[in-house]
Amino acid sequence: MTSEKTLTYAYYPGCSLHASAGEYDLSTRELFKALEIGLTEVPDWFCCGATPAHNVDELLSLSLCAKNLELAEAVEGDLAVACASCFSRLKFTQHTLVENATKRTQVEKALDAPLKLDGKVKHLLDILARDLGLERLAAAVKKPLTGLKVACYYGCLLTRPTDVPNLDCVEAPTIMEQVIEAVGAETVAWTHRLECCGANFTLSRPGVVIQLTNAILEAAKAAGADCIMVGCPLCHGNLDIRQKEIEGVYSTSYNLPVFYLTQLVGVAVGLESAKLGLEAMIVNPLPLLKSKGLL
Amino acid sequence: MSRIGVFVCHCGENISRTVDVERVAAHAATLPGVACATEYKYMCSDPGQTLLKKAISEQRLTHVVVAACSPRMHERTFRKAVEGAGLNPYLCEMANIREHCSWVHEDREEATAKACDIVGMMVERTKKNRVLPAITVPVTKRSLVIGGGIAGIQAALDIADAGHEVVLVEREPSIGGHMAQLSETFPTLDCSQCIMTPKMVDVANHPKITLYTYSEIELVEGYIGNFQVTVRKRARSVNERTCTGCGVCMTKCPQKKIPNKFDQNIGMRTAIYVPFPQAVPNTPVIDRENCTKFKTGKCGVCQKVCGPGAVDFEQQDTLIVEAVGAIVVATGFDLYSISEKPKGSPIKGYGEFGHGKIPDVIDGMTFERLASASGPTGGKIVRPSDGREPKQIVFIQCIGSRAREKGISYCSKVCCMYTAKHTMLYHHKVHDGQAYVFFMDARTPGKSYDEFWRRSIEEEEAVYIRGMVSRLYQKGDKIVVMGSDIAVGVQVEIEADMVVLATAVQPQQGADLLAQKLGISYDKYNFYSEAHAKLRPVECATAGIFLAGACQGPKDIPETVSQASAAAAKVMTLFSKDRLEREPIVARVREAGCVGCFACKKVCAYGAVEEKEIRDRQGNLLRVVASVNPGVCAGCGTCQATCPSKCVELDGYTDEQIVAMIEAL
Amino acid sequence: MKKKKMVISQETMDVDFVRKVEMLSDTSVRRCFQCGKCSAGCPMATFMEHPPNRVVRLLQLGQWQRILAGRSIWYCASCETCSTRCPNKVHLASIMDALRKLSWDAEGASKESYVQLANKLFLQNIRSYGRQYEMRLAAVFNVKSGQFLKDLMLGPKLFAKGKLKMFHSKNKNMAEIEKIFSRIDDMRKNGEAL
Amino acid sequence: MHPEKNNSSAFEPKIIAFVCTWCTYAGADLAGTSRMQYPSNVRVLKFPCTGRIDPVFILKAFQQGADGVLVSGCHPGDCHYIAGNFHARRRFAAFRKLLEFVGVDLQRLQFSWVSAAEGGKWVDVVTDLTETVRALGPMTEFKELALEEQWSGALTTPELKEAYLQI
Amino acid sequence: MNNTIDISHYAAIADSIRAEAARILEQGVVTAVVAYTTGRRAGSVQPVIITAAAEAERLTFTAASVNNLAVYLTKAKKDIPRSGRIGIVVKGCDLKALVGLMGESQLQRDQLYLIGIPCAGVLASTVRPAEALIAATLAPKCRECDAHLPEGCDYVPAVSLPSAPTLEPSYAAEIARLEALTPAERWAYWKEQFAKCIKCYACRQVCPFCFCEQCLCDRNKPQMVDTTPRPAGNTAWHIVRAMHLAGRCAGCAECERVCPMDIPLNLLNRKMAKELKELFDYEAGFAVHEKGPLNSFMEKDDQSFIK
Repeated sequence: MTSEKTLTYAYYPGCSLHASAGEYDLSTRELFKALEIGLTEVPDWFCCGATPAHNVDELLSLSLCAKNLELAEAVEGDLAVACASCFSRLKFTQHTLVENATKRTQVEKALDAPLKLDGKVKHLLDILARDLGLERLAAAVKKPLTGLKVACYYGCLLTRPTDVPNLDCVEAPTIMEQVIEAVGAETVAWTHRLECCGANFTLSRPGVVIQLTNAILEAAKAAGADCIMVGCPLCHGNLDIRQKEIEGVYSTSYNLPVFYLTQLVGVAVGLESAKLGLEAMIVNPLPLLKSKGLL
Repeated sequence: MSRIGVFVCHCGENISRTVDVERVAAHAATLPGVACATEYKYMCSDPGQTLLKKAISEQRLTHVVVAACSPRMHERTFRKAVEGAGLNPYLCEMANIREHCSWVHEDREEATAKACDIVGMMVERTKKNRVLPAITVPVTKRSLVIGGGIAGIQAALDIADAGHEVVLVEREPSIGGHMAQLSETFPTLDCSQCIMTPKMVDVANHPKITLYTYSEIELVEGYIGNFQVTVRKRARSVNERTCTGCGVCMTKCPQKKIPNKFDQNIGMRTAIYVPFPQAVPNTPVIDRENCTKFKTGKCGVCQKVCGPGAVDFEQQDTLIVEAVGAIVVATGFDLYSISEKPKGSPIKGYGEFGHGKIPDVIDGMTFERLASASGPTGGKIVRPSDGREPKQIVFIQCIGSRAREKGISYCSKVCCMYTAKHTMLYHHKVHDGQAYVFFMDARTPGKSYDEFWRRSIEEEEAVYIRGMVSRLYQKGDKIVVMGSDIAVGVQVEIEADMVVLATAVQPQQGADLLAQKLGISYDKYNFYSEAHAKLRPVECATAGIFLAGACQGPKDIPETVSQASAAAAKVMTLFSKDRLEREPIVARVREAGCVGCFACKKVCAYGAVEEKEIRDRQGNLLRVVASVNPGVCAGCGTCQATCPSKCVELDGYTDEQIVAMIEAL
Repeated sequence: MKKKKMVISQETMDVDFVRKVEMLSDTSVRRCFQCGKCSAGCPMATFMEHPPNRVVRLLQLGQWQRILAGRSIWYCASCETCSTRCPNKVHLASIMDALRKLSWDAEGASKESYVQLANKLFLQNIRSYGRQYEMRLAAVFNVKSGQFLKDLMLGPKLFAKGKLKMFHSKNKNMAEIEKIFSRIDDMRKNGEAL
Repeated sequence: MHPEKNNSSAFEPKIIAFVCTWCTYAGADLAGTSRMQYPSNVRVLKFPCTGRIDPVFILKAFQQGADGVLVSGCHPGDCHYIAGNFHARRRFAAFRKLLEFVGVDLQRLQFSWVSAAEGGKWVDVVTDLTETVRALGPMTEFKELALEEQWSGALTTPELKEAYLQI
Repeated sequence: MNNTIDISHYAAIADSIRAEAARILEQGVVTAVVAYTTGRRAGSVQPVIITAAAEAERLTFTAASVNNLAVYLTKAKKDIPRSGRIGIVVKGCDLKALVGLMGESQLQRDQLYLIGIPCAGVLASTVRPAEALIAATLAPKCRECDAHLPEGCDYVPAVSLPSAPTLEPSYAAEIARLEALTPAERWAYWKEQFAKCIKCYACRQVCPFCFCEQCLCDRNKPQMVDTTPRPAGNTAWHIVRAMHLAGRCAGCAECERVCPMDIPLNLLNRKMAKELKELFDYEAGFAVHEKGPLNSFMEKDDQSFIK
């Protein structure tokens, strides 16, 4: 990536960012603006189908994602995806349809259109770490996150499935750590970076979610983290929104603010709280940020 | 005055963990006659040996005691080292403080005290050690190979190709062994006969190989380099020289319904027969037990139709004595049978599988004959009971093997692979059939082996079910297989048309008797014992006798061939010298004291004791005394224990040495 | 069913079903040699009566009824840990997808209903609105599952934080979505897709 | 240097084993390589063959203070030297009868066949003998004799008494 | 019970010996004859070697002719000519020793001329030579004699052997008594017996089978047996002696006869003979065996005592 080139992307926010994860959407747009990266939302994008679709109807899942990829073709630039689940599905679809001619034929029939499939699907992390580059990112920092201990949580889907060209190493990714360290934060080594939070069962089996999410919170706390950073609205939903409930069930206290990566990077590049939607977080991050002199 | 060096080895931590080696060395230093005592981490290592050699020259040592592992492990090493330092090797002894001490005791105090005792004993013994000059014996550069299976054939060809004569003895009428019975071989699925028969023909045509089939070893005498072997060549009733192998006799023989052992008794043969068409030699044998002529005196058709007049009803067994310098034992294996065993036998049969009485429950070798294109069914897989093609076939692994209750605890090593092969052969021949395999583990170490096994499942659609079968029983024309799938955790039942049992590999019947003739050791299953499990895997403890193939333990074909070639290489090494240095542990007679009672001669199993006349200058006979031929003496010392006046002494184990040890206690 | 003796024969092993699974999941069940690594790493294994390896094992034996009769496939979180770590490249997560799909086709005899309900509503939402609207999804789920008060405490808080939106608008191109759904239905009717 | 237990009053028997190198010595080696455990009381003397073992050695061992003696070699038919063990078997069959007749408790003298493959049997044989002898207590007979430095015959006949007095 | 033993034919035997000895010396059949002659004490008899026919008249045979002359053919043969056949007077028990020595390559049958004695018994060593031969004065070995008439001799005086009374075998009874004792009691018994030993080695000297040039018990490199007359060495000596005679000793009992300390040495020998008979069905002295019981074996030999 040459530093001279202006970066511009098609943007697929996904359903959550237009609802419960509004602050992820907000902070993404503001951060990219601050970093002078162009971002154009794909018009009339659909739900990717997420887990429920591929869970019971893979053809539907592939078709929905393919439709979105087709819509994104109309917008300049690679496709930037914020949600790990959407990212995983879109990337998987593109890969599967390139590799599997039978499925491609079926999907083209369902869409009643030939597929190009030559655009790139990129997660925000990829754009920050590689397209923009860690040096340029560091150069943009106004308030280094010095002294903030961050537990980077990838969740299960960010680096999966394994045989699809991937964001980072499947079992030992470092991209989140690279990004947040570039803006001055400290990261903690911990055990549950890749464990599943059970997002699929948020609606149907919250008990399962509480059990799995608790283990993640517990591990982050044990590793001495001040906060958790995520790149997925579903993980965020469980870790942040359900944190109080979990503390109640397990009679414990975590008080771990859960940031989207764009929020934390945003703080570092000097965006004010309102542009990052920090107030929308359930676990109040302000005391922590204040204590570190970041607000 | 002796100047003894005592060297105590830590053996890494193997000794020092339980024995206080410093204390042992310190104790040794206090013993009279000990000039120096030291300990070292690894005495057998290069620096360890250097230390020893240096001490010998610097301390002017006269004797050496190495307190370390068993002399069976490293006595040679240290004696060689001592020799390198200019001492006679037999002035060095080992005190076994590892196998006999540190490894078998936990209490450090006790073990250390015992180690001190052992070292003390060996110091006293070593003081009495004398210089023993090397003894050399001539080497007869001919080799005997016992067993004409793939192991024996390979060993014989390798030795013969190196230019040495080989005598190959096979018990059956033809060479070929079990490998000739196999249909195809894993992991390449090439036809066994296609790769075997050219080798058999090579044996028959090799100018350096003398082949005795239908023959057995009667007697083995002598020792390394100088064995005399008596071979019993059983009466074939057909003259091998005149027979042309035309086979007319077999077509005319009226006895046609004799089960053919080569075909696992599912095919039939005549009374005058070759076991299979590609037999080597292609000379028939008359099976006298089933021949009408021999039973009733009437018939003799074969003789009448034989053009060259080769049939000879009068032929007798002949005994042939062969002088050889080395022996390769390659007697192979037998398959375990599930039939009822005699009461008290350590090996049991499988009553739960019907003791072999369910006709369509067969063993793997029978399946080989069914699948073999040259087999009794022409390669069609059919049920022995009604000739129908089995559509549901069940294979069961580990029959006899790994079944302590049945008397065998070892793994037969080849069954996983041959069962995988069977499922493939079956799938190739019965397209609409389904093969199931009950197994406990799949053991497939070997080049391309696991891939082969996976192929049987992934491509050849065999269904493997992890779990042992509890019982088999006949129900109508089906065999009910009661098993379980332990991965699912439920019982499994299959109504099979045929069941194939992967029965264990056992040594040949009578392997122990042959071992006794050869003077080699064998384990509790009668597998022959190698001299060292790791470092001398093809040699017997008895010098000049080597092992090849499954007689030593279960092996597949590539391993067998490797071991056979290794044994052949060992034989060639032995034959590379004209004379052979042997351990000078032999008996000597003190003629001055001998009264000529010849008790020594009476107990000598080797005939090494001779009568020697002592005459005065005029030639008058004064007396007759015993005298030991050191070339023939094997060094057992039975003569010395028998001699009332102890006028015959075994070098290396003299009364002085032994009494010194007893007195050291 | 779970403990019942398995009578195995060419008739009782439903090879066709297994072929369907293999086609849908684009993976081979025969490749599995039951090492158990999938079950070892599965975050949901403790909630399942057939742990993942056993699901594959039953498939190998064509015993799909035993799988579908249980809840296991519905307790899969689709985290793909199993597929990621399988030494034999058996895509167990995809196999799970295929099994759930076939379970729906078979008019699911499964005991698990909440997960299925959530999935159904999710897909209905897409067909009706093009995107997910969490509040609606949650509310309808609670009504349909009879758990009116579930997560009641979370509601006001989320609402206050702007995380739940009362109103939502349909995509402009809803007709295209509907077409995709109906074309897939047609393809299935015509046997052009599974 | 015999093991002295902490409790000095506890009797630790001294066991001497005469073994052949091919079978029993190898069997004892196997017990070692298999890390089997057995009492440390035994001291092993290696012979090429049981045929080499002179009965006098057994006598000598008892005189040197052994509390128990073990003689062990190859099973019949397995002798490395064809028949050494058969000769030994006869020799010891006779010798043990003689020792029994002069009053030696034969529980202290054990014979066994232990092959190179029988590490476990070696352990059993050694352990059994050690425990048997431990139960019997020390072998005092020969030791007491050795303590008597002088000729100690009882003068039982008047003839002898008379002769003695005349010295 | 008739206690007297009829030895009226001994006079005729003595006559025959004299005549035969004179004849074979005269004719040169033999170069010497080993026999008995009259001793100095009243009624006593002692061994003699004659080389001339004229000396034959000195020969005699009485109930006091107890010595086993076989010993003069092995180690005590210094008075015997080196070449030529030797004549020897043998009782049944003496003949057994000769047979054994032949089996051990010490004697050749064709080098001997055997004058066999139809023997009714000889006197015990404990009585004076002039005493009458009755059951009480009979040598213990004669009580269980199974070879009154030696077989296979070159010459046997033509006399008929009077019938002898059946007597209780005394050794067998004593062995049975000792066997019934506990090991400790037996040890005490033998300890007392061996303690008497003065290591004079008369037993070794007189035994026809102790023909070794160098006795194991005289060796000092290594010293197997203490040579001084101390209890430990004495016991070892007698055990080794008994072991070395096992399967060879036929029971002439000379050892016991010559023992100045009256140690019942033949008891040990008889015990071993009994055991070898039971174990290996072997009896010494009846035929020339190629191999003795302890230098031969059978595969099926008893091994019940071996673990």
